[in-house]
Amino acid sequence: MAQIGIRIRIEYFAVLREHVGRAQEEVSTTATTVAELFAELERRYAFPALGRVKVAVNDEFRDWQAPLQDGDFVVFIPPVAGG
Amino acid sequence: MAQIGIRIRIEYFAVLREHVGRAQEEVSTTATTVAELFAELERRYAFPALGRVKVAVNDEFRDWQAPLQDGDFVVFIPPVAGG
Amino acid sequence: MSHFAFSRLPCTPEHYRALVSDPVAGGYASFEGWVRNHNDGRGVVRLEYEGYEALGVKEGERIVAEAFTRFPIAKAHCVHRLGVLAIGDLAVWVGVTAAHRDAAFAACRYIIDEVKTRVPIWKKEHYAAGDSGWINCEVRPADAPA
Amino acid sequence: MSHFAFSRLPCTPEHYRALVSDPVAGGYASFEGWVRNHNDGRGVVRLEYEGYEALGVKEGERIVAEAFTRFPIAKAHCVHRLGVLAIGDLAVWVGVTAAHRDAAFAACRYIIDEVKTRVPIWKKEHYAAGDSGWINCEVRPADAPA
Repeated sequence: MAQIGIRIRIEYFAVLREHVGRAQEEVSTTATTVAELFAELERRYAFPALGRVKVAVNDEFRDWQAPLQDGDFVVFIPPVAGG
Repeated sequence: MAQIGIRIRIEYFAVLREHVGRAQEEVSTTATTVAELFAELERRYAFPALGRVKVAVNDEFRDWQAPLQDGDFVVFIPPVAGG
Repeated sequence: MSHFAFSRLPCTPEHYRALVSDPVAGGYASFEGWVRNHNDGRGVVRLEYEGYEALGVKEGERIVAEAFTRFPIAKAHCVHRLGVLAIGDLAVWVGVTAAHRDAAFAACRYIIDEVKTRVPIWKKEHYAAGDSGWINCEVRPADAPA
Repeated sequence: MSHFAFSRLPCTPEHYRALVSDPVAGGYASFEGWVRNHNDGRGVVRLEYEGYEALGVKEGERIVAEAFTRFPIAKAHCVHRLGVLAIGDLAVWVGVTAAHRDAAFAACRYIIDEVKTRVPIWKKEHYAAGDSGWINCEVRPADAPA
Protein backbone atom coordinates (compact mmCIF):
# COMPACT_ATOMS: atom_id res chain seq x y z
CA MET A 1 0.00 0.00 0.00
CA ALA A 2 1.50 3.35 -1.05
CA GLN A 3 1.91 5.80 1.79
CA ILE A 4 0.42 9.25 1.21
CA GLY A 5 2.66 11.88 2.80
CA ILE A 6 1.71 15.34 4.06
CA ARG A 7 3.64 18.52 3.40
CA ILE A 8 4.95 20.41 6.43
CA ARG A 9 6.69 23.80 6.47
CA ILE A 10 9.47 24.02 9.05
CA GLU A 11 11.34 27.08 10.32
CA TYR A 12 14.66 26.71 12.17
CA PHE A 13 16.01 29.20 14.68
CA ALA A 14 19.33 29.81 16.36
CA VAL A 15 21.45 26.70 16.93
CA LEU A 16 19.11 24.55 14.80
CA ARG A 17 19.15 27.06 11.92
CA GLU A 18 22.96 27.06 11.95
CA HIS A 19 23.14 23.26 12.25
CA VAL A 20 20.68 22.57 9.42
CA GLY A 21 22.17 25.36 7.33
CA ARG A 22 18.88 26.98 6.38
CA ALA A 23 16.08 28.94 8.08
CA GLN A 24 13.14 27.22 6.39
CA GLU A 25 12.26 24.14 4.44
CA GLU A 26 9.23 22.21 3.30
CA VAL A 27 9.27 18.47 3.91
CA SER A 28 7.06 15.64 2.75
CA THR A 29 6.52 13.19 5.59
CA THR A 30 4.47 10.24 6.78
CA ALA A 31 4.88 11.37 10.39
CA THR A 32 1.51 11.71 12.14
CA THR A 33 2.74 13.57 15.23
CA VAL A 34 5.30 16.29 15.87
CA ALA A 35 7.33 13.74 17.86
CA GLU A 36 7.54 11.49 14.82
CA LEU A 37 8.50 14.44 12.61
CA PHE A 38 11.26 15.46 15.03
CA ALA A 39 12.62 11.90 15.12
CA GLU A 40 12.67 11.83 11.31
CA LEU A 41 14.55 15.16 11.13
CA GLU A 42 16.95 14.06 13.85
CA ARG A 43 17.90 11.03 11.76
CA ARG A 44 18.42 13.25 8.73
CA TYR A 45 20.39 16.05 10.42
CA ALA A 46 21.88 14.47 13.57
CA PHE A 47 20.87 17.41 15.75
CA PRO A 48 23.26 18.28 18.60
CA ALA A 49 22.18 17.50 22.17
CA LEU A 50 19.96 20.43 23.11
CA GLY A 51 18.31 19.77 26.43
CA ARG A 52 14.55 20.21 26.56
CA VAL A 53 13.17 21.14 23.14
CA LYS A 54 9.60 22.48 22.79
CA VAL A 55 7.49 22.59 19.69
CA ALA A 56 5.04 25.02 18.09
CA VAL A 57 2.53 24.23 15.38
CA ASN A 58 1.03 27.16 13.47
CA ASP A 59 2.54 29.66 15.92
CA GLU A 60 1.18 28.03 19.10
CA PHE A 61 2.96 25.82 21.62
CA ARG A 62 1.78 22.23 21.21
CA ASP A 63 2.21 18.86 22.83
CA TRP A 64 4.75 16.44 21.34
CA GLN A 65 1.87 14.06 20.62
CA ALA A 66 -0.06 16.72 18.67
CA PRO A 67 -1.24 15.36 15.30
CA LEU A 68 0.12 16.85 12.10
CA GLN A 69 -1.98 18.00 9.18
CA ASP A 70 -1.04 18.80 5.63
CA GLY A 71 0.14 22.42 5.41
CA ASP A 72 1.10 22.76 9.08
CA PHE A 73 3.89 25.13 10.03
CA VAL A 74 6.21 23.63 12.64
CA VAL A 75 8.98 25.18 14.75
CA PHE A 76 11.20 23.22 17.14
CA ILE A 77 12.23 25.46 20.02
CA PRO A 78 15.62 24.80 21.64
CA PRO A 79 16.13 26.04 25.23
CA VAL A 80 15.49 29.79 25.23
CA ALA A 81 17.76 32.49 26.61
CA GLY A 82 16.01 35.83 26.57
CA GLY A 83 16.99 38.82 28.69
CA MET B 1 19.84 76.71 95.20
CA ALA B 2 19.85 78.48 91.84
CA GLN B 3 19.49 76.15 88.87
CA ILE B 4 22.05 76.63 86.16
CA GLY B 5 20.35 76.08 82.77
CA ILE B 6 21.92 74.93 79.54
CA ARG B 7 21.30 76.45 76.12
CA ILE B 8 19.88 74.16 73.43
CA ARG B 9 19.28 74.98 69.78
CA ILE B 10 16.12 73.41 68.38
CA GLU B 11 14.96 73.09 64.79
CA TYR B 12 11.34 72.32 63.95
CA PHE B 13 10.16 70.61 60.77
CA ALA B 14 6.86 70.08 59.02
CA VAL B 15 3.84 69.89 61.33
CA LEU B 16 5.89 70.97 64.35
CA ARG B 17 7.36 73.98 62.49
CA GLU B 18 3.89 75.11 61.50
CA HIS B 19 2.50 74.50 64.99
CA VAL B 20 5.28 76.36 66.81
CA GLY B 21 5.31 79.10 64.18
CA ARG B 22 9.07 79.13 63.63
CA ALA B 23 11.78 76.87 62.19
CA GLN B 24 14.43 77.37 64.89
CA GLU B 25 14.80 78.65 68.39
CA GLU B 26 17.33 78.61 71.19
CA VAL B 27 16.00 77.70 74.65
CA SER B 28 17.47 77.84 78.11
CA THR B 29 16.47 74.74 80.02
CA THR B 30 17.15 72.70 83.14
CA ALA B 31 16.15 69.51 81.31
CA THR B 32 18.86 66.88 81.56
CA THR B 33 17.50 64.47 78.91
CA VAL B 34 15.78 64.93 75.55
CA ALA B 35 12.62 63.43 77.09
CA GLU B 36 12.57 66.17 79.72
CA LEU B 37 13.18 68.84 77.08
CA PHE B 38 10.32 67.49 74.95
CA ALA B 39 7.96 67.48 77.96
CA GLU B 40 8.92 71.08 78.70
CA LEU B 41 8.24 72.16 75.11
CA GLU B 42 4.98 70.20 75.02
CA ARG B 43 3.77 72.17 78.04
CA ARG B 44 4.74 75.42 76.35
CA TYR B 45 3.34 74.71 72.88
CA ALA B 46 0.65 72.05 73.42
CA PHE B 47 1.89 69.93 70.49
CA PRO B 48 -0.78 68.05 68.55
CA ALA B 49 -0.97 64.24 68.91
CA LEU B 50 1.68 62.98 66.53
CA GLY B 51 2.09 59.25 66.99
CA ARG B 52 5.65 58.04 67.52
CA VAL B 53 8.10 60.94 67.62
CA LYS B 54 11.85 60.30 67.34
CA VAL B 55 14.66 62.60 68.35
CA ALA B 56 18.04 63.60 66.96
CA VAL B 57 20.86 65.31 68.85
CA ASN B 58 23.62 66.95 66.80
CA ASP B 59 22.31 65.33 63.61
CA GLU B 60 22.23 61.76 64.92
CA PHE B 61 19.26 59.71 66.12
CA ARG B 62 19.37 59.38 69.90
CA ASP B 63 17.52 57.66 72.69
CA TRP B 64 14.87 59.62 74.59
CA GLN B 65 16.99 59.20 77.72
CA ALA B 66 20.07 60.69 76.06
CA PRO B 67 21.64 63.38 78.25
CA LEU B 68 21.72 66.98 77.06
CA GLN B 69 24.77 69.21 77.06
CA ASP B 70 25.09 72.94 76.70
CA GLY B 71 25.15 73.86 73.00
CA ASP B 72 23.41 70.69 71.74
CA PHE B 73 21.31 70.89 68.59
CA VAL B 74 18.02 68.98 68.95
CA VAL B 75 15.39 67.99 66.41
CA PHE B 76 12.13 66.22 67.24
CA ILE B 77 11.10 64.02 64.34
CA PRO B 78 7.36 63.46 63.78
CA PRO B 79 6.32 60.35 61.81
CA VAL B 80 8.02 60.51 58.42
CA ALA B 81 6.38 60.15 55.00
CA GLY B 82 8.99 59.97 52.29
CA GLY B 83 8.43 58.54 48.83
CA MET C 1 30.47 58.88 45.07
CA SER C 2 27.58 59.66 47.38
CA HIS C 3 24.71 57.16 47.29
CA PHE C 4 21.87 59.28 48.60
CA ALA C 5 20.91 62.85 47.80
CA PHE C 6 18.11 65.35 48.13
CA SER C 7 17.14 67.44 45.13
CA ARG C 8 15.18 70.69 45.09
CA LEU C 9 15.03 70.54 41.29
CA PRO C 10 13.07 68.10 39.12
CA CYS C 11 14.87 64.77 38.70
CA THR C 12 15.48 63.20 35.30
CA PRO C 13 15.72 59.42 35.63
CA GLU C 14 18.16 59.17 32.72
CA HIS C 15 20.67 61.26 34.64
CA TYR C 16 20.52 59.01 37.70
CA ARG C 17 20.39 55.82 35.66
CA ALA C 18 23.76 56.77 34.18
CA LEU C 19 25.20 57.02 37.73
CA VAL C 20 24.63 53.31 38.37
CA SER C 21 25.55 51.91 34.97
CA ASP C 22 28.38 49.41 35.08
CA PRO C 23 29.88 47.08 32.44
CA VAL C 24 29.76 44.14 34.87
CA ALA C 25 26.07 44.70 35.53
CA GLY C 26 23.58 42.53 33.66
CA GLY C 27 20.57 43.69 35.63
CA TYR C 28 19.23 47.13 36.47
CA ALA C 29 16.22 47.48 38.76
CA SER C 30 14.72 50.84 39.52
CA PHE C 31 11.82 52.26 41.45
CA GLU C 32 10.25 55.67 41.10
CA GLY C 33 7.62 57.18 43.36
CA TRP C 34 5.36 59.58 41.47
CA VAL C 35 2.91 62.14 42.86
CA ARG C 36 -0.57 60.63 42.46
CA ASN C 37 -3.70 62.66 41.80
CA HIS C 38 -5.44 61.00 44.73
CA ASN C 39 -4.73 59.57 48.17
CA ASP C 40 -7.07 57.82 50.55
CA GLY C 41 -10.05 58.74 48.34
CA ARG C 42 -9.26 62.47 48.17
CA GLY C 43 -8.23 64.47 45.11
CA VAL C 44 -4.66 65.78 45.44
CA VAL C 45 -3.49 68.86 43.49
CA ARG C 46 0.10 69.17 44.69
CA LEU C 47 2.56 68.03 47.37
CA GLU C 48 5.26 69.57 49.48
CA TYR C 49 8.23 67.58 50.78
CA GLU C 50 10.26 68.91 53.67
CA GLY C 51 13.44 67.17 54.80
CA TYR C 52 15.85 67.31 57.70
CA GLU C 53 18.71 67.24 55.25
CA ALA C 54 21.78 66.83 57.47
CA LEU C 55 20.40 63.72 59.18
CA GLY C 56 18.49 62.57 56.09
CA VAL C 57 21.61 62.30 53.96
CA LYS C 58 23.41 60.36 56.72
CA GLU C 59 20.51 57.95 57.14
CA GLY C 60 20.06 57.55 53.38
CA GLU C 61 23.77 56.75 52.98
CA ARG C 62 23.51 54.19 55.80
CA ILE C 63 20.55 52.50 54.08
CA VAL C 64 22.40 52.16 50.77
CA ALA C 65 25.49 50.91 52.61
CA GLU C 66 23.30 48.25 54.26
CA ALA C 67 22.04 47.23 50.81
CA PHE C 68 25.66 46.74 49.66
CA THR C 69 26.29 44.53 52.71
CA ARG C 70 23.16 42.43 52.26
CA PHE C 71 23.08 41.93 48.48
CA PRO C 72 25.76 41.32 45.81
CA ILE C 73 25.17 44.52 43.86
CA ALA C 74 27.40 46.64 41.64
CA LYS C 75 26.05 50.17 42.13
CA ALA C 76 23.12 51.83 43.87
CA HIS C 77 21.78 55.32 44.26
CA CYS C 78 18.73 57.06 45.70
CA VAL C 79 17.52 60.63 45.32
CA HIS C 80 14.51 62.25 46.99
CA ARG C 81 12.84 65.48 45.90
CA LEU C 82 12.17 68.33 48.31
CA GLY C 83 9.93 71.35 47.76
CA VAL C 84 6.65 71.73 45.88
CA LEU C 85 5.75 68.92 43.44
CA ALA C 86 2.94 68.64 40.90
CA ILE C 87 0.92 65.54 39.94
CA GLY C 88 3.08 63.09 38.03
CA ASP C 89 6.36 64.53 39.31
CA LEU C 90 9.05 62.13 40.38
CA ALA C 91 9.26 62.18 44.19
CA VAL C 92 11.85 59.49 44.79
CA TRP C 93 14.15 57.49 42.54
CA VAL C 94 16.08 54.32 43.42
CA GLY C 95 18.35 52.51 40.99
CA VAL C 96 20.47 49.40 41.54
CA THR C 97 22.69 47.43 39.19
CA ALA C 98 23.99 43.93 39.79
CA ALA C 99 25.38 40.98 37.89
CA HIS C 100 22.08 39.16 38.50
CA ARG C 101 18.52 40.38 38.80
CA ASP C 102 17.72 38.76 42.16
CA ALA C 103 20.14 41.06 43.93
CA ALA C 104 19.12 44.11 41.88
CA PHE C 105 15.42 43.66 42.72
CA ALA C 106 16.01 42.83 46.39
CA ALA C 107 18.34 45.76 46.99
CA CYS C 108 16.07 48.20 45.17
CA ARG C 109 13.14 47.08 47.28
CA TYR C 110 15.21 47.23 50.47
CA ILE C 111 16.33 50.78 49.79
CA ILE C 112 12.89 52.22 49.01
CA ASP C 113 11.29 50.44 51.99
CA GLU C 114 13.91 51.69 54.43
CA VAL C 115 14.01 55.22 52.98
CA LYS C 116 10.26 55.56 53.42
CA THR C 117 10.35 54.59 57.08
CA ARG C 118 13.72 55.92 58.28
CA VAL C 119 14.74 59.05 56.38
CA PRO C 120 13.37 62.25 58.00
CA ILE C 121 11.17 63.51 55.17
CA TRP C 122 7.66 64.87 55.58
CA LYS C 123 4.92 65.15 52.99
CA LYS C 124 2.15 67.72 52.98
CA GLU C 125 -0.73 67.01 50.63
CA HIS C 126 -2.79 69.85 49.18
CA TYR C 127 -6.29 68.68 48.31
CA ALA C 128 -8.68 69.66 45.53
CA ALA C 129 -11.08 70.79 48.30
CA GLY C 130 -8.57 73.51 49.31
CA ASP C 131 -7.33 72.07 52.61
CA SER C 132 -4.01 70.34 53.28
CA GLY C 133 -2.39 67.99 55.76
CA TRP C 134 0.91 66.44 56.83
CA ILE C 135 0.75 62.72 56.00
CA ASN C 136 1.17 60.32 58.95
CA CYS C 137 0.96 63.32 61.35
CA GLU C 138 -2.40 64.96 60.71
CA VAL C 139 -3.60 62.61 57.97
CA ARG C 140 -3.54 58.83 58.48
CA PRO C 141 -3.79 57.05 55.16
CA ALA C 142 -6.19 54.12 55.20
CA ASP C 143 -3.91 52.15 52.92
CA ALA C 144 -0.16 51.71 52.82
CA PRO C 145 1.71 54.46 50.99
CA ALA C 146 2.95 53.65 47.49
CA MET D 1 -2.09 49.11 23.26
CA SER D 2 0.18 46.13 22.87
CA HIS D 3 2.07 45.07 25.99
CA PHE D 4 4.98 43.19 24.50
CA ALA D 5 7.15 44.00 21.53
CA PHE D 6 10.39 43.08 19.84
CA SER D 7 12.70 45.83 18.65
CA ARG D 8 15.50 45.61 16.10
CA LEU D 9 16.58 49.14 16.98
CA PRO D 10 18.19 50.38 20.22
CA CYS D 11 15.64 50.99 22.96
CA THR D 12 15.48 54.26 24.89
CA PRO D 13 14.02 53.63 28.36
CA GLU D 14 12.46 57.12 28.48
CA HIS D 15 10.29 56.26 25.50
CA TYR D 16 8.97 53.09 27.12
CA ARG D 17 8.64 54.68 30.55
CA ALA D 18 6.21 57.20 29.03
CA LEU D 19 4.06 54.30 27.77
CA VAL D 20 3.28 53.16 31.32
CA SER D 21 2.91 56.53 33.03
CA ASP D 22 -0.49 57.02 34.63
CA PRO D 23 -1.86 59.75 36.95
CA VAL D 24 -3.30 57.14 39.33
CA ALA D 25 0.09 55.44 39.64
CA GLY D 26 2.21 56.23 42.69
CA GLY D 27 4.79 53.55 42.00
CA TYR D 28 6.85 52.67 38.94
CA ALA D 29 9.12 49.63 38.99
CA SER D 30 11.32 48.78 36.05
CA PHE D 31 13.91 46.23 35.13
CA GLU D 32 16.48 46.40 32.36
CA GLY D 33 18.75 43.62 31.22
CA TRP D 34 22.04 44.96 29.88
CA VAL D 35 24.70 43.18 27.86
CA ARG D 36 27.52 42.33 30.28
CA ASN D 37 31.18 42.24 29.32
CA HIS D 38 31.51 38.75 30.81
CA ASN D 39 29.51 35.57 31.36
CA ASP D 40 30.51 32.46 33.20
CA GLY D 41 34.08 33.72 33.53
CA ARG D 42 34.55 34.48 29.82
CA GLY D 43 35.02 37.90 28.22
CA VAL D 44 32.08 38.79 25.96
CA VAL D 45 32.45 41.28 23.10
CA ARG D 46 28.95 41.28 21.63
CA LEU D 47 25.65 39.37 21.55
CA GLU D 48 23.10 38.33 19.00
CA TYR D 49 19.44 37.80 19.87
CA GLU D 50 17.25 35.81 17.55
CA GLY D 51 13.50 35.54 18.13
CA TYR D 52 10.58 33.51 16.84
CA GLU D 53 8.58 36.68 16.59
CA ALA D 54 5.07 35.46 15.77
CA LEU D 55 4.94 33.12 18.77
CA GLY D 56 7.13 35.36 20.92
CA VAL D 57 4.75 38.30 20.75
CA LYS D 58 1.79 36.06 21.59
CA GLU D 59 3.60 34.53 24.56
CA GLY D 60 4.85 37.93 25.75
CA GLU D 61 1.34 39.36 25.60
CA ARG D 62 0.05 36.35 27.57
CA ILE D 63 2.68 36.92 30.27
CA VAL D 64 1.75 40.59 30.72
CA ALA D 65 -1.95 39.67 30.74
CA GLU D 66 -1.19 37.18 33.54
CA ALA D 67 0.55 39.96 35.48
CA PHE D 68 -2.60 42.10 35.20
CA THR D 69 -4.65 39.19 36.55
CA ARG D 70 -2.32 38.46 39.45
CA PHE D 71 -1.41 41.96 40.65
CA PRO D 72 -3.34 45.25 41.01
CA ILE D 73 -1.32 47.24 38.49
CA ALA D 74 -2.13 50.23 36.30
CA LYS D 75 0.05 49.70 33.22
CA ALA D 76 2.79 47.32 32.11
CA HIS D 77 4.97 46.88 29.08
CA CYS D 78 7.93 44.77 27.98
CA VAL D 79 10.22 45.10 24.99
CA HIS D 80 13.04 42.77 23.94
CA ARG D 81 15.84 43.62 21.52
CA LEU D 82 16.71 41.41 18.56
CA GLY D 83 19.82 41.55 16.39
CA VAL D 84 23.42 42.37 17.25
CA LEU D 85 24.03 44.14 20.59
CA ALA D 86 27.17 45.68 22.06
CA ILE D 87 28.34 45.67 25.70
CA GLY D 88 26.10 47.90 27.79
CA ASP D 89 23.20 47.82 25.34
CA LEU D 90 19.73 47.37 26.70
CA ALA D 91 18.56 43.83 25.88
CA VAL D 92 15.21 43.78 27.65
CA TRP D 93 13.07 46.42 29.34
CA VAL D 94 10.13 45.86 31.68
CA GLY D 95 8.12 48.68 33.24
CA VAL D 96 5.10 48.48 35.52
CA THR D 97 3.07 51.20 37.24
CA ALA D 98 0.65 50.68 40.12
CA ALA D 99 -1.02 52.62 42.89
CA HIS D 100 1.27 50.86 45.37
CA ARG D 101 4.82 49.61 45.11
CA ASP D 102 4.19 46.02 46.24
CA ALA D 103 2.22 45.31 43.08
CA ALA D 104 4.62 47.23 40.84
CA PHE D 105 7.65 45.26 42.08
CA ALA D 106 5.88 41.89 42.05
CA ALA D 107 4.48 42.32 38.55
CA CYS D 108 7.79 43.60 37.17
CA ARG D 109 9.57 40.58 38.60
CA TYR D 110 6.90 38.20 37.33
CA ILE D 111 7.14 39.54 33.80
CA ILE D 112 10.94 39.36 33.50
CA ASP D 113 11.07 35.89 35.07
CA GLU D 114 8.43 34.50 32.73
CA VAL D 115 9.80 36.24 29.64
CA LYS D 116 13.22 34.72 30.24
CA THR D 117 11.88 31.18 30.46
CA ARG D 118 8.90 31.19 28.08
CA VAL D 119 9.42 33.61 25.19
CA PRO D 120 11.25 31.98 22.24
CA ILE D 121 14.37 34.12 22.14
CA TRP D 122 17.89 32.81 21.72
CA LYS D 123 21.15 34.46 22.66
CA LYS D 124 24.48 33.90 20.95
CA GLU D 125 27.52 35.17 22.81
CA HIS D 126 30.65 36.22 20.94
CA TYR D 127 33.73 35.86 23.10
CA ALA D 128 36.93 37.87 23.34
CA ALA D 129 38.76 34.65 22.37
CA GLY D 130 37.02 34.71 18.97
CA ASP D 131 34.59 31.81 19.38
CA SER D 132 30.87 31.99 20.04
CA GLY D 133 28.01 29.90 21.38
CA TRP D 134 24.25 29.74 21.81
CA ILE D 135 23.45 30.12 25.51
CA ASN D 136 21.56 27.20 27.14
CA CYS D 137 22.07 25.17 23.92
CA GLU D 138 25.82 24.92 23.37
CA VAL D 139 26.90 26.93 26.43
CA ARG D 140 25.56 26.05 29.87
CA PRO D 141 26.11 28.95 32.25
CA ALA D 142 27.38 27.88 35.65
CA ASP D 143 25.36 30.59 37.35
CA ALA D 144 21.81 31.78 36.81
CA PRO D 145 21.41 34.36 34.06
CA ALA D 146 20.87 37.99 35.11
